[in-house]
Amino acid sequence: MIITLLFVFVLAAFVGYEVITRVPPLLHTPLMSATNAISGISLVGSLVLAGADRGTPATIMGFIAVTAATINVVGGFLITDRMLKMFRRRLPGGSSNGAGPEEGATR
Amino acid sequence: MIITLLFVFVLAAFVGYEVITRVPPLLHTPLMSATNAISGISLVGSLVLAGADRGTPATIMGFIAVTAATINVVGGFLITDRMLKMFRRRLPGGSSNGAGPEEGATR
Amino acid sequence: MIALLQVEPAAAGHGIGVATDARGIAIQLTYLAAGVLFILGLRSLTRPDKAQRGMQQAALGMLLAIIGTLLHHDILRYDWIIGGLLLGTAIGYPLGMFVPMTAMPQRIAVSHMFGALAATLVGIAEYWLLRGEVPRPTMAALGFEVLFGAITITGSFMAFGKLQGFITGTPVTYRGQNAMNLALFAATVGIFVFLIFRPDTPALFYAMVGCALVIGVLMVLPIGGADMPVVVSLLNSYAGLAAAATGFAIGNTVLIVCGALDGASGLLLSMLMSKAMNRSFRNVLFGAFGAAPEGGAAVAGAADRPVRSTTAEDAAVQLAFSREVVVVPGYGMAVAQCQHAVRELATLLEKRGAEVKYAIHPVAGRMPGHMNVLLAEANVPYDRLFDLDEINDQFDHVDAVLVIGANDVVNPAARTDPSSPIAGMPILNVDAARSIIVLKRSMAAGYSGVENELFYNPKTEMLFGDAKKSIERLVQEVKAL
Amino acid sequence: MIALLQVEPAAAGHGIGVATDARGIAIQLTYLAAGVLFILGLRSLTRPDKAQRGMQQAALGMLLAIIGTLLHHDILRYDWIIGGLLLGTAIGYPLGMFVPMTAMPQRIAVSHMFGALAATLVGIAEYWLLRGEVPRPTMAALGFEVLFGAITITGSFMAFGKLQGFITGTPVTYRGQNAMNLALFAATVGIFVFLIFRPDTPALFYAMVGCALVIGVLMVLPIGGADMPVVVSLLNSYAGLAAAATGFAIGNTVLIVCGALDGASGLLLSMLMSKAMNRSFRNVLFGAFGAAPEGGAAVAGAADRPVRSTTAEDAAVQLAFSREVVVVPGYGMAVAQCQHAVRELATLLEKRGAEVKYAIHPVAGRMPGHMNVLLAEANVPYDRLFDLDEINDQFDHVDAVLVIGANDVVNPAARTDPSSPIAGMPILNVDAARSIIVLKRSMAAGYSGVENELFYNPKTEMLFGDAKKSIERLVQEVKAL
Ligand SMILES: NC(=O)c1ccc[n+]([C@@H]2O[C@H](COP(=O)([O-])OP(=O)(O)OC[C@H]3O[C@@H](n4cnc5c(N)ncnc54)[C@H](OP(=O)(O)O)[C@@H]3O)[C@@H](O)[C@H]2O)c1
Ligand SMILES: NC(=O)c1ccc[n+]([C@@H]2O[C@H](COP(=O)([O-])OP(=O)(O)OC[C@H]3O[C@@H](n4cnc5c(N)ncnc54)[C@H](OP(=O)(O)O)[C@@H]3O)[C@@H](O)[C@H]2O)c1
Repeated sequence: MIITLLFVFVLAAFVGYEVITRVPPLLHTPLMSATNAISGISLVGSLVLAGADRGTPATIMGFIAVTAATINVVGGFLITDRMLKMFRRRLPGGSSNGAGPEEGATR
Repeated sequence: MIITLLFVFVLAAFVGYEVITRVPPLLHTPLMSATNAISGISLVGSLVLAGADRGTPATIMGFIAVTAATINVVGGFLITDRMLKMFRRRLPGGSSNGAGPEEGATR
Repeated sequence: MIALLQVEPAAAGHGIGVATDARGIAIQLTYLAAGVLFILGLRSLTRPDKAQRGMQQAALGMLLAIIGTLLHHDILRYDWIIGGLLLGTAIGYPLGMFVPMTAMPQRIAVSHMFGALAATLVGIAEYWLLRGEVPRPTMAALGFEVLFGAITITGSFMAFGKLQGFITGTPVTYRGQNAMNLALFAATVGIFVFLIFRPDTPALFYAMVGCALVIGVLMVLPIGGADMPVVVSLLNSYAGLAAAATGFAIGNTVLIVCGALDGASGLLLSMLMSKAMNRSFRNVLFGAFGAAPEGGAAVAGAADRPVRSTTAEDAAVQLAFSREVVVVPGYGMAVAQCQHAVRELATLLEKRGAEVKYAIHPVAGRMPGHMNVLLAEANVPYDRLFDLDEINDQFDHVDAVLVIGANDVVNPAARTDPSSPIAGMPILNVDAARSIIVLKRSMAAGYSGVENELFYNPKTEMLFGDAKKSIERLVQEVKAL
Repeated sequence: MIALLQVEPAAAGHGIGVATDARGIAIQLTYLAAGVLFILGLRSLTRPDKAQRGMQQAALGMLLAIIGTLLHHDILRYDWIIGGLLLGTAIGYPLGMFVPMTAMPQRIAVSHMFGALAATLVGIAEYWLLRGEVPRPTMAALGFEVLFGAITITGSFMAFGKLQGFITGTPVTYRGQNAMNLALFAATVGIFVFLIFRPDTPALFYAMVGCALVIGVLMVLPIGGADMPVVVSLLNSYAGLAAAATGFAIGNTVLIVCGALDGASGLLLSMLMSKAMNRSFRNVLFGAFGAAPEGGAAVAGAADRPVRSTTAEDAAVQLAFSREVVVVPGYGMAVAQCQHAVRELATLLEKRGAEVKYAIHPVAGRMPGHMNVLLAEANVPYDRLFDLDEINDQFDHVDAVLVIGANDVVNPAARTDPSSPIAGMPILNVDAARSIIVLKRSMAAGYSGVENELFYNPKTEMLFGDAKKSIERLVQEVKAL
């Protein structure tokens, strides 16, 4: 079983590698904040800890964990969205704006 | 657990998609025979069936399965290798041969 | 967190399909290694120069997986295993070493057939061994396994037959065909669903396998020979899905990974091919495209029109004095196996100061990259090969185009005649060149069975005969000049 | 095949971390969906126009995962959960909405700190709850979790401090530093290994966490402020690995997937950055590059050399009558936040018939794509932005280059002086242009602390002062003409 999870890890790493190498430098800053937002997934573990009611210390730690992870998630996704809005917003204006990102992506 | 296996399936499919879309048309035929060779992995199941000794019918089926899968594996990898040798062999000759595949890959 | 407690047994190794001990872990690790090597192998195909090594590593991965499996606890006797491995190698080796490049599509089809046969047999045996005592998820997995497997077996065989020519390449259609196919398909699905809830009905299980076998045949019958590569690649993805299903049934991760890889790549490739032929995937599979009548009729209707045919001498002179020559290879070059001769001719012309380019249409030949493989075999350097978009606007300043056994891919009807079955397929605009020399054996149509206006173009000269012989004569003549 | 029998319990749902019932399956499905949405989100970042929607879907995925988790059997009380979610949102919202684009690196560092804090606390709590009764694989997972987590917490905080400026940006180095760090690192690893075999030693566990926290500090101390983005991105990958480890510990697949995604992308990005600065990854992390002394000395040594400084009036005239203008933005533009003013100036010049291009150096600013984000914010169309290779050979026919708060990325020393710490970093060859106008506040060095010959180039004119003010004056002057 542990090996199956290893498989999952390896495959996900491959996907990550393949995808990231295709992101144009243009979007590297949004990419950093996007991955940061996603790493907020540790919220999942925190929630169970905070709700499992296995003694005050655990619950307190869980509470702090939930708070911290939520900051990561909310802040992360919001700011990524703000950044990306700028890139989308500008597409209508200017001729080769469509092309610009294209070549960026294939670079 | 079944879901974890689903995860594996989905991730592998993603990897497959990302990788295949990057293979230049130049190599599509070798690609077909390469994936064919890999699909010979069903040999793994066949081996256990043929060796598990769970009654003659199972063993016979296993024997046939092993034979068939082996044909797939051996033939598949050999012919892929033959094809790819041609592509590699030619790299020394000619100036932009190095470049050729490059642009192919990024096309 | 309960989860934590639950982790213990699992972490200690009670996964499915995993023995609980060190050996079990070891086996799993060989599988993991194999999976990684396979992925790296496929990735290496993005770099022609790295590809061979990459796939050799993938082969190594396969070896690892096999060795790992042989260590499996359940394996008690090795006689049949060894027998199968030996026999399989004995048959597989020649299939791999001696089949000519031109027969690639057939060969891949056959190989699929064998792979699917293995998967299907494993599925049937599993069901038989469980004697109906099958938990639902397992039953579902087994069902998919035998369904995809069986369809692939007969489907690949049909594709093989059509490509090899012992089954008619023209689509077989008859009244009520769709209705019948749909009915059969529905029935099969019905049985499958029923089996998931009542696995203890062997009769139905075997009936389902039977239906799947028939579906494989009926699915391929109405598809034209020229579309077989699309079918073969689709069956590749089915074979993959069958393997993946096996993986789910016996909880083997490497099977699932390989299955998914193949499933994805097969589907993707067949779509790319259809796209290159400018036809929807649906149209390829259900369009019954390229039926003989149209083509036949067209050919007949044009039999009486004038055609300029030329001799090797004249053609040789013409080529020898051209500055810019473009070679357009097609399926005919594969049939005639004249790629080496072509290379020789090109070298001669270059010696005489001409610039020789090769125009590669994405669907020239019978599989994607077919022409690339052949020309690669003949050591034509990459940088002489140009694809459709690169070369199409250059034909106007080309002195002579040498069309070698290509037909559909240079058929102006695709541009001009919207009613034509190949209408809209992007073609090589050879008719823009100053002169065109077409090498083929007759006025017969190409695989789409469509009449080709190009051959009646005043700029066109036909050099009839087997392409190999024609080219060799051209070589002699040019040498003689 | 035993494997088959083994499949039953598992298929029926006793995976690790999976409840055995329908609800358990449902939760797992939300995780699967979340995982897929995350991957699609990242893929969307390959298309600037599709990116926003893609990441919104990723956010939806996160929501799904949260909802799924809330259904978990183990969750008995929701008061603290709700409290945490509300508090977190209250803090996270302003962090997301009101932080200026220019402070992006700091913000990301802080965010990492919080994420890592959560992972670490979960790890510690898990260990505490198990009261030392930890199976080895779980212990290993927990160990990695808290190690990577703790390092990320303090490391990110240090990076934040250096970027924000309340911790010195210059590398802190002292005698025996490496020896000490290595010793500490070895000790930590030692404790970790010991714990795997003797998990029932809480004291050691907490000691390990402590060590990891210290390592985080010591790791970042000797790294220069200009390299913080590399560090931040590396810590991103650590945070990912921590999450993945959590996944292994509680057998949660989505954690593993996200962890792997982040781990891969963080590592890759930091390598790309080092590469763009033409420095080995090792050199960035352990090179103690850009120490004040060199730079300081260089600046001092050159203090007495002549510099041509100009006025807004003259510069405006010069620009107004140039046909081809290239703007080279750098970190200074971010500090001055003058991207909108720059856009305005450019539009004015274009109205007067000049062609204005932007030359974007890969490491201009403080993070990859930093300048792109700022100019995007100011609505500069993509097709005006050119990167190093595209524009470097065009400078010779450029009338005027406007260097706005850029320094290292236009420093000829990188080409000429092999002893310079930035030697070999590819730079923008602005000195090939007919005239160069540099906007900065002083003669101070850039982040690498290296003296810049360009400012003493006879073709160069310095327009001192805050870039925003300078640009605004230029705008007025040009309008006035
Ligand atoms: N590449 C792919 O992936 C793919 C996949 C599916 C379908 N297809 C289809 O295959 C076709 C490919 O077009 P194509 O132009 O390459 O081939 P084609 O249209 O099939 O025409 C081949 C021509 O070669 C001639 N020929 C055959 N054997 C010859 C020989 N020994 N010597 C000289 N000439 C010979 C034939 O004329 P004679 O009989 O008169 O000699 C025939 O007209 C397209 O319709 C395409 O849609 C391709
Ligand atoms: N982009 C990345 O991913 C990344 C990552 C890590 C490190 N780095 C490093 O960061 C540096 C980037 O180079 P760069 O040329 O963009 O920036 P730089 O070399 O750091 O120089 C910035 C210049 O802007 C001037 N400046 C600061 N505030 C200003 C203001 N308000 N108005 C006008 N001028 C102002 C400063 O001079 P005054 O103080 O005299 O005004 C300074 O010389 C490189 O060394 C690179 O290696 C970049």
